[in-house]
Amino acid sequence: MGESRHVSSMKVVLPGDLIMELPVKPVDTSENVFLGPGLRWKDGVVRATRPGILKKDSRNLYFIESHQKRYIPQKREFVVGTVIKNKGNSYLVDIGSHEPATISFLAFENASKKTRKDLRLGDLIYGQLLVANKDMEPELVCIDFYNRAVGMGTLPDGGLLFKVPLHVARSLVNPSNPFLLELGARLSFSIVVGFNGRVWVKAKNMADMTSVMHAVSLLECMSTEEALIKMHSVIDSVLSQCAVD
Amino acid sequence: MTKLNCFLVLINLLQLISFNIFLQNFHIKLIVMSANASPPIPSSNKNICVPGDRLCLAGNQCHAAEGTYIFNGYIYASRVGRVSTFQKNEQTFVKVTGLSGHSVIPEVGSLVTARVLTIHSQMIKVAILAVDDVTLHTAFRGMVRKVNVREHLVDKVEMYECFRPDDIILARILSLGDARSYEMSTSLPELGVVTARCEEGHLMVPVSWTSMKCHCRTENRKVAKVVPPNT
Amino acid sequence: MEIILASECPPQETLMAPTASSHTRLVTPGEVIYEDTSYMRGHGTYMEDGCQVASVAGYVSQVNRLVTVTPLRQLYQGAVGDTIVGRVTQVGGGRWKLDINSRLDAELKLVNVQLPGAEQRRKNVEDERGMRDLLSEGALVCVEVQKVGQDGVLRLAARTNKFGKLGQGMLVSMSPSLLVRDKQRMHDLPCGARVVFGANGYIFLGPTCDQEQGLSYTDSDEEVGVEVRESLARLSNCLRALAKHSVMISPTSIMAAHDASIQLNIPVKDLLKGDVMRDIAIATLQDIADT
Amino acid sequence: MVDINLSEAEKRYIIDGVKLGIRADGRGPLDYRELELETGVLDTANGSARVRLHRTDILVTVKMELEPPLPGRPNHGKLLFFVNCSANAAPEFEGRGGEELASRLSSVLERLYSDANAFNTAGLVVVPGKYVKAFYVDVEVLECGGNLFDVVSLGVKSALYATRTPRITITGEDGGELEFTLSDNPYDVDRLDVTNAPILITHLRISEGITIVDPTIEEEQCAPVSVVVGVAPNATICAVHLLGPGTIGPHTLKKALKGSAVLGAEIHARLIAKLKQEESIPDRRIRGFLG
Amino acid sequence: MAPLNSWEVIEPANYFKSFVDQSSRPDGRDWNTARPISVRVGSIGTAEGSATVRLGNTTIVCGVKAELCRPSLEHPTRGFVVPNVELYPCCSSTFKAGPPGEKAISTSQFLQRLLQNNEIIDYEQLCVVPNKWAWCLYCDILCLDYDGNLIDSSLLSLVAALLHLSLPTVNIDPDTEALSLSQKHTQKLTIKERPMSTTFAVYNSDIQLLDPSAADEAECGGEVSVVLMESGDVCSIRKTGGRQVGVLLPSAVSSGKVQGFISTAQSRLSGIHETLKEALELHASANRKEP
Amino acid sequence: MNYRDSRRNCGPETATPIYVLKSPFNEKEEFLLNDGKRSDDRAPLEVRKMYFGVSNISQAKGSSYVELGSTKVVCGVYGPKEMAPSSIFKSTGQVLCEVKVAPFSSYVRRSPVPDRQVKELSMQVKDALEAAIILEEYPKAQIDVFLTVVEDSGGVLAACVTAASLALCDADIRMYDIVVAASVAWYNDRIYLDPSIEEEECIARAGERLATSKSSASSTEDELEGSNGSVTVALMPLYANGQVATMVMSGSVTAAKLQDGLDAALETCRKVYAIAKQVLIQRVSEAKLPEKLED
Amino acid sequence: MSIEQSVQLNFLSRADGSAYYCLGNTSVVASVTGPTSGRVSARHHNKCNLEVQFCPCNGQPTIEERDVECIIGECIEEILASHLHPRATILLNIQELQSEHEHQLLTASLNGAVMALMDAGVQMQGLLAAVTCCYTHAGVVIVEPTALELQESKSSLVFVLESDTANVVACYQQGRLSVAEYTAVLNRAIEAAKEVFQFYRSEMLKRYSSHGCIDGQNEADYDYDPL
Repeated sequence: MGESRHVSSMKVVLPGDLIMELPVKPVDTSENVFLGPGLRWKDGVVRATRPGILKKDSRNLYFIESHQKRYIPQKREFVVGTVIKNKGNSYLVDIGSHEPATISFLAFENASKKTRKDLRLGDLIYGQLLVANKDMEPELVCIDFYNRAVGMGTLPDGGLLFKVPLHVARSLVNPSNPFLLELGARLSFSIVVGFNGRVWVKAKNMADMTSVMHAVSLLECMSTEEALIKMHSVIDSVLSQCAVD
Repeated sequence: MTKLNCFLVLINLLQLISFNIFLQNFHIKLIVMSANASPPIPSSNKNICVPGDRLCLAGNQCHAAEGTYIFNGYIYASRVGRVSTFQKNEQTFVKVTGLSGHSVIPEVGSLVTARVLTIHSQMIKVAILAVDDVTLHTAFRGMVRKVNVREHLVDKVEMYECFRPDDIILARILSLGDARSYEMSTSLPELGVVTARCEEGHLMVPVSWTSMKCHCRTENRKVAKVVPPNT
Repeated sequence: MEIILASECPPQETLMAPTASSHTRLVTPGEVIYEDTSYMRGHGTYMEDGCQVASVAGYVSQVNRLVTVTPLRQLYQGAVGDTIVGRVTQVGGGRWKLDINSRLDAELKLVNVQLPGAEQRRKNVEDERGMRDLLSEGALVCVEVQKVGQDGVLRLAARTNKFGKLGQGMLVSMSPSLLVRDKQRMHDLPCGARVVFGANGYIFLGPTCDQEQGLSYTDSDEEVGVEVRESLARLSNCLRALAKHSVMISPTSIMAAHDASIQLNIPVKDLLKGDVMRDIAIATLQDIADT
Repeated sequence: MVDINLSEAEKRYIIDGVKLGIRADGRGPLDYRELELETGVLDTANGSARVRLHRTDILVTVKMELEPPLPGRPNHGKLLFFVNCSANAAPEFEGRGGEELASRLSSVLERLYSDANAFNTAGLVVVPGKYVKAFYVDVEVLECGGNLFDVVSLGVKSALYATRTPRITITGEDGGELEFTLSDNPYDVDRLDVTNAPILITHLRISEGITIVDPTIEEEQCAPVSVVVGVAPNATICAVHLLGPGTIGPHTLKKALKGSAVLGAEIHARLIAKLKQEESIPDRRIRGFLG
Repeated sequence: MAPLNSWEVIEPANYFKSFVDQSSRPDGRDWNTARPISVRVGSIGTAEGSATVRLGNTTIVCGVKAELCRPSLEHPTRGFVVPNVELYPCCSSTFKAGPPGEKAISTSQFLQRLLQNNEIIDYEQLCVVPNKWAWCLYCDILCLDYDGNLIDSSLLSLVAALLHLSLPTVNIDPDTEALSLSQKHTQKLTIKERPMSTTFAVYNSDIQLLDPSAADEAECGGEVSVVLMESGDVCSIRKTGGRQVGVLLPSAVSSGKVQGFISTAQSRLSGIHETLKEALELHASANRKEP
Repeated sequence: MNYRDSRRNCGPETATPIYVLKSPFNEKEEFLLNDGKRSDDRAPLEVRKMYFGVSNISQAKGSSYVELGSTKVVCGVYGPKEMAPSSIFKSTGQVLCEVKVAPFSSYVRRSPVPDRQVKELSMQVKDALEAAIILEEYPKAQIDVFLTVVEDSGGVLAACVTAASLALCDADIRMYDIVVAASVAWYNDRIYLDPSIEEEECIARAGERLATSKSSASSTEDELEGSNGSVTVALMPLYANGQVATMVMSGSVTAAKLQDGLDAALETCRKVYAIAKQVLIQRVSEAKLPEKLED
Repeated sequence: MSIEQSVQLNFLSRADGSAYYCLGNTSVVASVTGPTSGRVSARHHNKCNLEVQFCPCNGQPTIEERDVECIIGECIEEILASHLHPRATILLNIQELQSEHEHQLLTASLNGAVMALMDAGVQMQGLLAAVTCCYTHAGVVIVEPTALELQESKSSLVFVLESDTANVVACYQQGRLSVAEYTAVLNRAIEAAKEVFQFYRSEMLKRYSSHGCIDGQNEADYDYDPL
């Protein structure tokens, strides 16, 4: 997704820490500083609102990388959600945020008033957040600007859904993530990772899916490097387990 | 509340001696009453009435107006206040003017001032703060449907491009709605957002029918054709 | 006030054999009806590993391969085309919610109502606001079941002037299974009463209105005469008597009961007494049997 | 009260009927319906009664406990009332819906029996200052079909009449703790004196000057206010409540009061007569709920 | 209730700010002006001790009911004092019906702790017979009109009521150990200290408003209550959260704000005690007149 | 009350009120009520001193304060406001009435959690008010009436009803008429106006004495005991030339006596009405005209 | 600081954030869930609603626990950036594990709550630290005293202070003091608070330096788009 930019971590900050002085709030693009999540401008200064690692990317986008379990919707992020309610012309999808997201029955590839997309409760959806601001309930779509489903839509049955902390999810979506590459080399599976920490895996059998789940869960408590080492032993144990029963 | 009454009650609660003297004469009067003599109403207060007072015969020569009700062919007062008559197209009406004209509630057709609370894709929820020119002590819930936001391009309406939370809007009551909220409309030029503030709390001023700006940004609104009350 | 002791009042045995002939059997939920799958499962049954099992307590009835169980006491199930009587419980959102003695409240859309006087035209917002003036909470209406929604909610309609608001009178409700099915639901009985047999077990009794053009949406305010009330009261009490002893309800049975009570010259209010009710029921059954 | 919302037309029909002197079910303004009564339906309780009036159906049980007396009243027993309107009496009793009616009924009964002439608690003492007899009267409203107050009061009186408590004798005392023996001889029992126990007569105010007794649930919808009068057997009035949001003219009120005094005395007589009759039946078979 | 200014409702914060900016408040006071206090003791006949306090519009009634009970095991020679604040919805629309809300709870707790931790009253004096009988003083503090500053007014009313309290002397029959009270001879409770509270509402870390009204409290966040003994010592400074209060860095000799609060409180002290004394004397003289 | 209230400071589990040990209702009942002077040297047909005040609660839309002897009741009216979220659509307004009784208001302390009597009191007041308020004027709105009984020395219901309707008038709620209430007692067939709590207690005991005497001396039917009891009546004096809005009676009274008592009570109500009316008129005559209030 | 304090973050798996915090002999578990959709009745249209529940280690909660809930709630709301989560609810649950004195318990609960909020990554404008002090009859100020010292002391106090400005957010006192004495205690408390904040920082450093500093290029999700 998008061209990749280098990101440099600066330091660990706590809520209330002063990051920088900024006379006016950076709203219009002419300002060459962008504030990402975890930072707030208030009368002349920028302060951290979350504990975590202050980071800054090549476009001068400052943000705080923090460990969270609860998802706060961000515009354009890709998420995995569960259909929980049918509201006639739209559906409610639980994406782990405090309000369920809505998705119109038209927001699917070649869906129209006649050929309307019918979802069942409990269906899994991989979509992108079209609307995400604090004043409204988030809105999902499964089509891009040109009404194409670029991999988005309902996820097929027979997969396995599990949750990981948000920072793990973020690291996983990175296409060049060494961990996933390694894992892919070991097992064959298809994986869908939502920024909301919901991970969906599908493989030829349950054993593989479980082992993938366990392997990924390693990242919760250790860095990628450590996980890479530990991964194989975990997978082996899981597979042997499944072989037994 | 009126000074004197407040004073009375205050000291009555405290039962000060000074008050008891006043109370004594008051009681003497009462005891006379209980020996059956209804108190004479001071002539100066002739035109003051209380609920249930019969004002006049209902009919062509006199019609019931605000603060009255008709029962068995007579007009009675329904509130405490001063009785007065007024002429409207060659007809006499009798009305009772209360002390505080504000036990009002929103009615169909009344113009209301409301604060925007939440925004949904199909409608917004608001709190009604004032009805016509009377400010309410407790707010009533109301809602504006997407179709009632403006007259033109109704199906193009984007709620978030018309209202933001904490905006102050002018609207008209369409119907009593459901048990929860009144149904309202802003689909007239003079209806819509009258006061809005940006995130930093700067007051925004209209720059067009569809947008307002403060010195830090410009945002879209369904702007009403009036000046905000506090500028 | 008449006080009677429980020991004095007659035991509650049913006066008549089960509706259908002798070979009908009574089943309870979970009881296997047939052990092969060659039968089609109808209402009140379900298939379980090759057996057809009853899901309600009632009598098994079979129309060639179709096997159904008709419950003893039941709420109205709803069938398209039925004429039923309903009571408005909610107004708003372009539709009325009606209590129709069924599991769910049915809904009557404004669109499916022929407005008084007006020809079939597109309903506008004003009509929607005026709905409460048309039919307010509590109003009784005679409507027709148009379709059964996939969510089980019945969609109703009142398209012709056969349907609409019911005026002065009273409602007697009973189990719909007691009503004899027939398409003609509104009867003007000789005793000056108009009876609407709602297929849902709501039976409305009112005075016969002279103008034959049917139901309107405006309450007529002429007072109902004493003798009409007399016979309406008599009819309603007879209905309750028959229902109490589960005699099938039909115009004929009611008239039978009504006439019987007059022959035995029982004052109307005595029809509320247990023993009298029983006598009437028996008399009615005999009368039906004779004819 | 229980609400079933009627249409304006139905209300009109009922009210007009009353004004014409013929009610919807053919009764006159002062006619009661037939009351069905049975005592001793529960043998776990010291006394019990089940009373049915058309659709209204209640069960009253009386249980006796030994308790320390109320502070300041060492020689007085207790009589406590608890009414329960469960959700199966009427759907709107669901949740806390029945509480208002229940607490109202309880407090009306409490006031009704508060006066020592109605029910004298003075005798009901075992050890003065230490142990007195506390009678818990539980009223379970099984079905609510109108005129609940009258039925409940009749039920309570019958239950108290049927109450038998084993005679208690103090056999000894060890270390401040008294020892009692309860005689198990079924004929060696104490009974309560209910000769003066009052009952309630409810007058529903239909219009100025016109009131009816024993209203049906439909009739109760047509009038906002009713006068509940507690009447002792000697026709003295021992409690009056105005129920409902409506008002009533002084003259109508007085008429209702006078009327109930007369009616009450008569009903008392019949009730006692019936209770005596029931008592006299040799080895009576209890009908209970399945009969 | 005065009609509202529309700005007040539409933008309450800015409305209030406009006053604060001119170093005043909506009711015309400046930041450091308190409202007039009036106290009256002995206005409730049914309470053993009572006091009414008015602080501007805020009206508080405190009544003390004395009951005899068994002392607790850990303190066999101490009585109980149980202060409770009741904020009924009657006194302001901000309080909901039902069990006490946060404000009532924290105020009740505050008073309870204040009494317990600062030898204000002599709990020993409340003990009649160690391990057997002790007084329990229920001090119920009722708000009749809530216009802010509950802490100050309720504490004042509590102290005044306790000062007015007079307990009957208890005589114990040596052999039967039966209690008897003589209303003739009564004893006063000795109050060692008369704590008085002064409350500021925190508008922001620099601006605090003395003796806040309800309107002030709505726009401020949290209060600081400084409770001083008659000597001027700090009995308790209480702040239960809300907005921050600025404090000069500890390098400075005094921490400015707190210092300021205390001195303001001290300046008011004599006045309040004066009002209290007058009230007590007034009551005493009135009593002397009566016989 | 064996459960511990988790939102209040709780005293010990059990405690004996001092009035159990020493009753205020001393045994000189005969002297308490007799044909000449009553204990508080009133004549039988004399009411206690009463005081009405209005708009004394600064926070309430309308409010009132009523003293009946030393019975003190405060009433605050809020609204019309929107209905509670749970309630269903109503084309008319509805009244919420809640009476709170101060724990120290009676001789024996009352628990702050409302008991059955208090709940019933609220219902009776509510019934009376719903009859008087023109609810059609307030579709799907709610009017809150809150009463606080500060001291109860007899005639609480009467005081509450009168206070409530005064407060409603003060709150400018549309009404058909002012509801006022009064109470009357019978003691040995004699009528006494406006009984105090001691007298109410004494009457309750009177019934007891009779009953015991009857049980001891074998009572014959013809022996007619004297009527004892008390009644509270709420009246709308003008509406439809006089309508009774509430009546609560207990005791044991013959129908005839009841009629007389009723008349006496209604008569008293009319006098109370006269005072209430005067208080309101005074209020208006003192008030500035609304035009001035607006700006 | 005279007393030992330790914390274990992310102590509970189900909660969004949790902390197991020990302060001397006092220990509590604080857990945070949210922002979630709470009771509809409790929602605010422009800020989130904070619900605090305090569970004592034995017995039913009494009015004292309710009071603690109120204090903690009012304190936390002051630092919460609540306007960033309108219509949401944040649940804060504090379970007492062991304590000897109510003051110490209040202090531990509040610090624990702050840690839990940080663990959950709930947005805050600043931090709070609670400190227990007591003033002995000998005229000595003891910071974080033992339960015994508290009982013996002339007066015992709890201060809740804000990290950036050292402003007083809450204070709580038992036992009288002269003005000078009070000032002395307050100044010591401000000193002590600094240590608590230092503790917070060190804990966070541990947490984030240990792992998870992913220098990925995956920051498209932080695409900042101007209006």
